[in-house]
Amino acid sequence: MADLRIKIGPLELRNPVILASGTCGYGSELEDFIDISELGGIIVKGTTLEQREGNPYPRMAETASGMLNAVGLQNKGIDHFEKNIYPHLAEYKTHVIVNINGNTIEDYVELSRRINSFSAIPAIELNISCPNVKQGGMVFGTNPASAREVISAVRRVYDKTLIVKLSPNVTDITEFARISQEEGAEAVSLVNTFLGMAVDISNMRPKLSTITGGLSGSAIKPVALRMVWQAARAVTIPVIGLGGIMNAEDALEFIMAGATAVQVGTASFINPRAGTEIVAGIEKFLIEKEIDSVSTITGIINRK
Amino acid sequence: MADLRIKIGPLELRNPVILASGTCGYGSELEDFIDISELGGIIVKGTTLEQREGNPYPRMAETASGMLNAVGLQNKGIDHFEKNIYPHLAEYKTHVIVNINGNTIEDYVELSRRINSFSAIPAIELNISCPNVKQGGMVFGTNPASAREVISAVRRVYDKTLIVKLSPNVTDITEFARISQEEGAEAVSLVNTFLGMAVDISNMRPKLSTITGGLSGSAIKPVALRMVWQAARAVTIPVIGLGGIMNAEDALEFIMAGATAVQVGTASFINPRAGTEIVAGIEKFLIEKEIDSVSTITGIINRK
Amino acid sequence: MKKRIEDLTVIDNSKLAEGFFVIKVSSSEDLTGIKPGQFVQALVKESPSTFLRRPLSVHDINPSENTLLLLVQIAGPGTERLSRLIPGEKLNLIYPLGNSFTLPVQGERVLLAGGGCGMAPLLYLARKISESGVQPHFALGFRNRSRILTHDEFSALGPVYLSTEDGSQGYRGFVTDIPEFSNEHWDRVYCCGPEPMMKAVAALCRKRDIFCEVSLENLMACGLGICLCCVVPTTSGNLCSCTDGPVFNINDLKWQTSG
Amino acid sequence: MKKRIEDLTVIDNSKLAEGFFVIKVSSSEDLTGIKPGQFVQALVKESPSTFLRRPLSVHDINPSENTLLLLVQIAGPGTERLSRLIPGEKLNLIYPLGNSFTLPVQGERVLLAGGGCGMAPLLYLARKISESGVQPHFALGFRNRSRILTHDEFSALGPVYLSTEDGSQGYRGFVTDIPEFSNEHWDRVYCCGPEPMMKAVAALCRKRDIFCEVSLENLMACGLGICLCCVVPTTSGNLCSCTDGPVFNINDLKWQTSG
Ligand SMILES: Cc1cc2nc3c(=O)[nH]c(=O)nc-3n(C[C@H](O)[C@H](O)[C@H](O)COP(=O)(O)OP(=O)(O)OC[C@H]3O[C@@H](n4cnc5c(N)ncnc54)[C@H](O)[C@@H]3O)c2cc1C
Ligand SMILES: Cc1cc2nc3c(=O)[nH]c(=O)nc-3n(C[C@H](O)[C@H](O)[C@H](O)COP(=O)(O)OP(=O)(O)OC[C@H]3O[C@@H](n4cnc5c(N)ncnc54)[C@H](O)[C@@H]3O)c2cc1C
Ligand SMILES: Cc1cc2nc3c(=O)[nH]c(=O)nc-3n(C[C@H](O)[C@H](O)[C@H](O)COP(=O)(O)O)c2cc1C
Ligand SMILES: Cc1cc2nc3c(=O)[nH]c(=O)nc-3n(C[C@H](O)[C@H](O)[C@H](O)COP(=O)(O)O)c2cc1C
Ligand code: FES
Ligand code: FES
Repeated sequence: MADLRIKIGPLELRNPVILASGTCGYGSELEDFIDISELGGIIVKGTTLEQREGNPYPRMAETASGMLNAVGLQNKGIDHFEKNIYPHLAEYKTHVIVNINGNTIEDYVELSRRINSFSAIPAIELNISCPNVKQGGMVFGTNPASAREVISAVRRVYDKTLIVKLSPNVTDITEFARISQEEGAEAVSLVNTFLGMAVDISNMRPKLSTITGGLSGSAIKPVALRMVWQAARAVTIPVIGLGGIMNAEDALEFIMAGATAVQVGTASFINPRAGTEIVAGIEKFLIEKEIDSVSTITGIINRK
Repeated sequence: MADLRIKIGPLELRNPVILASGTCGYGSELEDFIDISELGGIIVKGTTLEQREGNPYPRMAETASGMLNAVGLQNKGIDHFEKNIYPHLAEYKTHVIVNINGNTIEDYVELSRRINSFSAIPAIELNISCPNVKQGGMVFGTNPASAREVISAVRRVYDKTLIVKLSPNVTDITEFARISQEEGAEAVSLVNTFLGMAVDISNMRPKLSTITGGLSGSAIKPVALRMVWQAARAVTIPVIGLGGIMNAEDALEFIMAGATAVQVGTASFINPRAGTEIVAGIEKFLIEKEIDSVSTITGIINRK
Repeated sequence: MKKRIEDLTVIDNSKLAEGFFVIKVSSSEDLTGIKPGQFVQALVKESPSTFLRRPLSVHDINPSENTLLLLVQIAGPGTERLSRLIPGEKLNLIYPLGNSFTLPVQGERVLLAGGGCGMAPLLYLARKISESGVQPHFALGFRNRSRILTHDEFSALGPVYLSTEDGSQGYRGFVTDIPEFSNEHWDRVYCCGPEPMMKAVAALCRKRDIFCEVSLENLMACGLGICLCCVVPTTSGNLCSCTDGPVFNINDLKWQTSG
Repeated sequence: MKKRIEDLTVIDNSKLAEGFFVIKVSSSEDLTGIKPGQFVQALVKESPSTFLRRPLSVHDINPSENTLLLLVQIAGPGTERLSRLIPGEKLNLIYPLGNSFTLPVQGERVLLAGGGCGMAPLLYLARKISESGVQPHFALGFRNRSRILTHDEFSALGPVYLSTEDGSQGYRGFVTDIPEFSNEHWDRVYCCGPEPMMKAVAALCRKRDIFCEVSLENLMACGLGICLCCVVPTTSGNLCSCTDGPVFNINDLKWQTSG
């Protein structure tokens, strides 16, 4: 047996595999397929203060080895979350992290304050990288000054583990990783989706109602991996890597490039068991290579 | 018959399909498969003042629906080009464009000056976006001030058609498109490759000798298309779109999103006839839809 | 019934009409808990351009063989690859997904209206209706004679009224032009087909105040209620057609404008 | 010979040993212009993880049937898909690519050394050598008995010396441990196999000052001399192994350090 435990700030995860926000619902959607407790953690759907209807249909387009989505943070808001969803989440025997979103800094602060009081939520993932909303989201994540402002404001009111989710739609990812560290985040996670689009040539219109959407899936893996490698060399806090991880081999690439943990996103749509299979695959790899602990190979490409 | 002609500054192309730099050699490599003269143009290999050996092997890694390359502008330099390659190129009955690269602004200027005197070369493509060289390349293409400086310097010495090839590795592509227009470029072409990487988990090392390389192919199409759409709305000069165009449908997506012309890159590796097949496919589409001229559908998604 | 992910075995794959195939797969698990109107998410292997699974309705279930039928229309690379499945190959499915049709009660007159691959869920629905002691009637519309999909299984269960757009067989026109549709009394209409057909059927039903359920084919990424890509605007907000649907009562949909 | 891109028809695909297949394809064009050492770029359809073509050596040409043979070792998804090609299927190839081996002159003693799928180009080379009136000898190395690839075609052309790493058949050790290799006189050695084998063969030849050509298997994207991904450092700078190679004289390679 290999030791799969890793730490994100004060949080110990039993293994480095976390389900990514927006791709695992609230966990219950996957319960017929997997035991959520076998995962390192799950990050539930992007949550906002108020209820949101999201963007009009169509919100999805398939692309080569990937997909575009333009969901736009549809969710029922934090009140509904607290009353109807949180009680069930509190029962999971793994870390449940909430991905938070806002139009304004005040929204983010208020939401963080609320979640700070939920004893069963040990961490938030501050989403400053959603490409599918007009206000907030990626606007914060692509401007260094705004990013700093929102992270620092949230940090002041939130005293558990703060993970900042970065946007890949930037010239220099290390700048945003550094700002997150400077403002006191315990970790950064990257990447969110790449801003992309698709055109339906038969009707000569964009395929998505919002014209552009977020690209995820295997297609983005090489760029996501490069950014994770860069970020991991730029900061000392843990980097959580994601983007196109479909199997254990992909996850190992991110870990070897410097990711302390990984998130599994779109893969769960194709294989709802992807998360737990990746846990098993990483363990198998380590045993075969006679490596005691996953932390031995974190960032190993930089040392060889 | 549909009218496929388009204009890039003073240059009239018989159709909007151009072979992309670094993916069609000097044209002759494809002569067994296609008649180069049937294309709108070809952009020959990235050329530098002095000879370059490029990066060490391995320079290539396949990825999901794409490939990474780390060639690093291997070429024999402008003297060799003038003596041994130019005479043959001068015989093509289509526009032959040279993609130019340098470590310093002086390199770019000197190279442009040289090429300005080659009567059979009606245009240069100023490559400020090569991710595979330590100096120059993308360094110019990801910094607005440097981009402006190099474009303006080249513009002063080069009086034929100047196309600026932009890097996708930036937060705001429109900024670079605008700078190109302001500094007098006749067109912008985008995108060059995305900076990516891949790890060989069996030996726990990067797959490329240079660790990172440039991602091209179908995988990048959604993001490239979004950038082309954004750039075409930001400037009035023609935008030449590329990135993952494998067939006529892909090319039409770019044209409908606002590209005046398109470039075919990696596709030629898989199908050396891709360029001419795309010309035929665009014409077929227009005829079937009873559209007289390709320019009718340029940017049509913005008007519907 | 719990959702599962399973490699089923292809038993048969036959061409029904140009571009239409019926694929029979057998399971090692019990299939009888599947409800009419539910669907599967099929994994398309070996298609470079198929990244996501493909949603397909349950066309029929044969409990004695423990087989499941899919009726597939070739629409692109995914369905094309499925149409070439050969007996013995595995087909990985996530199922059963979605809600289901509301079955009629004794004594009601029910009409099942559909066309093209929209016929897919109607056969299993008809079988369940028939088993419950109600006689299903069918109104099936096709582009022309050559596009008519074999309907022996349908006629075995109840009367079939046909229409073709060019009149090459049955009534000329759309399903809504079938006289029995308008002239006879129906307590319930179930419909699945191209969107214009469903909207026309819905309009007719609304006018005559007939209970009507339609099965939508919104684009889906996950099929599990996670991605929120498949939403339908309803009177209670955006609902997921993969979990709250694919079957919707027309009164809940915001289609009414066309009625 | 001009390069062409063509859909060839699979005539046969047989398993040679665990993980090794010989695929026979027939062309509608004349194949006899292909030179020994040249290769094809095969398009792998229906493999989601295969974006680029796969380079494969020409294993043999049968001029009377106008067929081309490929010897394929399963290394990943591309070769795996090729191993499942069935007769009648099309295989799209770009060919012939690359340079070729330098044929010997009358009276010379030549040894063809290889192992695993590195044997691929040696059969066609041997045939051409034999046709030119020179007798080829073979030194073939394998991991163990079960990995030995059928060599009837080889022994029909000349003497075959075998080695296995575990000694389960032939000499124990590597090809370079085959006594005939060291003890007899050779004017030319041709080699294709795993890199360590080629380097060992090259070292031996350099020591004994034997003319030696090796066929490299560098990673390739285009195979056409365009992408410059397949470069080999040589005494005349970086050369493309797809156009200036895949066959190189060992004296031109910068391997010498190992010799
Ligand atoms: C709940 C549900 C049940 C379905 N049941 C069946 C069935 O029983 N039999 C059957 O043949 N098809 C059915 N479909 C439609 C089927 O899923 C699509 O035809 C298929 O996904 C197309 O995949 P493709 O790769 O062949 O083509 P693609 O290249 O993916 O698509 C080809 C064309 O079809 C359109 N399309 C793709 N997916 C859908 C969709 N879900 N709805 C409408 N248009 C789509 C695309 O926009 C494109 O224009 C169902 C869809 C849903 C959502
Ligand atoms: C000129 C040339 C001739 C060749 N001739 C033959 C032949 O006759 N028969 C045969 O079976 N194979 C031959 N090869 C090797 C063959 O091209 C690779 O095995 C194949 O591309 C692997 O594809 P894949 O999708 O199956 O595996 P991939 O997943 O692409 O690769 C599997 C593993 O093989 C390695 N690999 C991939 N391509 C190559 C390569 N070109 N050289 C060395 N390692 C590679 C990868 O790094 C990886 O570790 C030749 C290669 C070249 C360049
Ligand atoms: C349908 C969908 C919805 C998503 N919703 C969210 C979200 O609410 N918050 C968030 O931070 N990321 C969201 N993401 C982004 C993913 O968490 C992840 O960053 C991205 O998809 C890249 O990883 P992948 O390639 O593994 O999917 C969403 C992605 C998809 C595909
Ligand atoms: C092997 C290779 C070499 C390239 N060399 C150059 C180059 O010298 N100059 C340049 O501007 N772009 C170069 N490119 C980038 C392509 O011209 C193109 O911008 C990129 O590949 C995206 O298009 P595609 O997806 O159609 O290939 C190269 C790309 C590849 C794959
Ligand atoms: S398809 Fe994902 S929620 Fe319905
Ligand atoms: S493989 Fe492209 S140059 Fe050799």
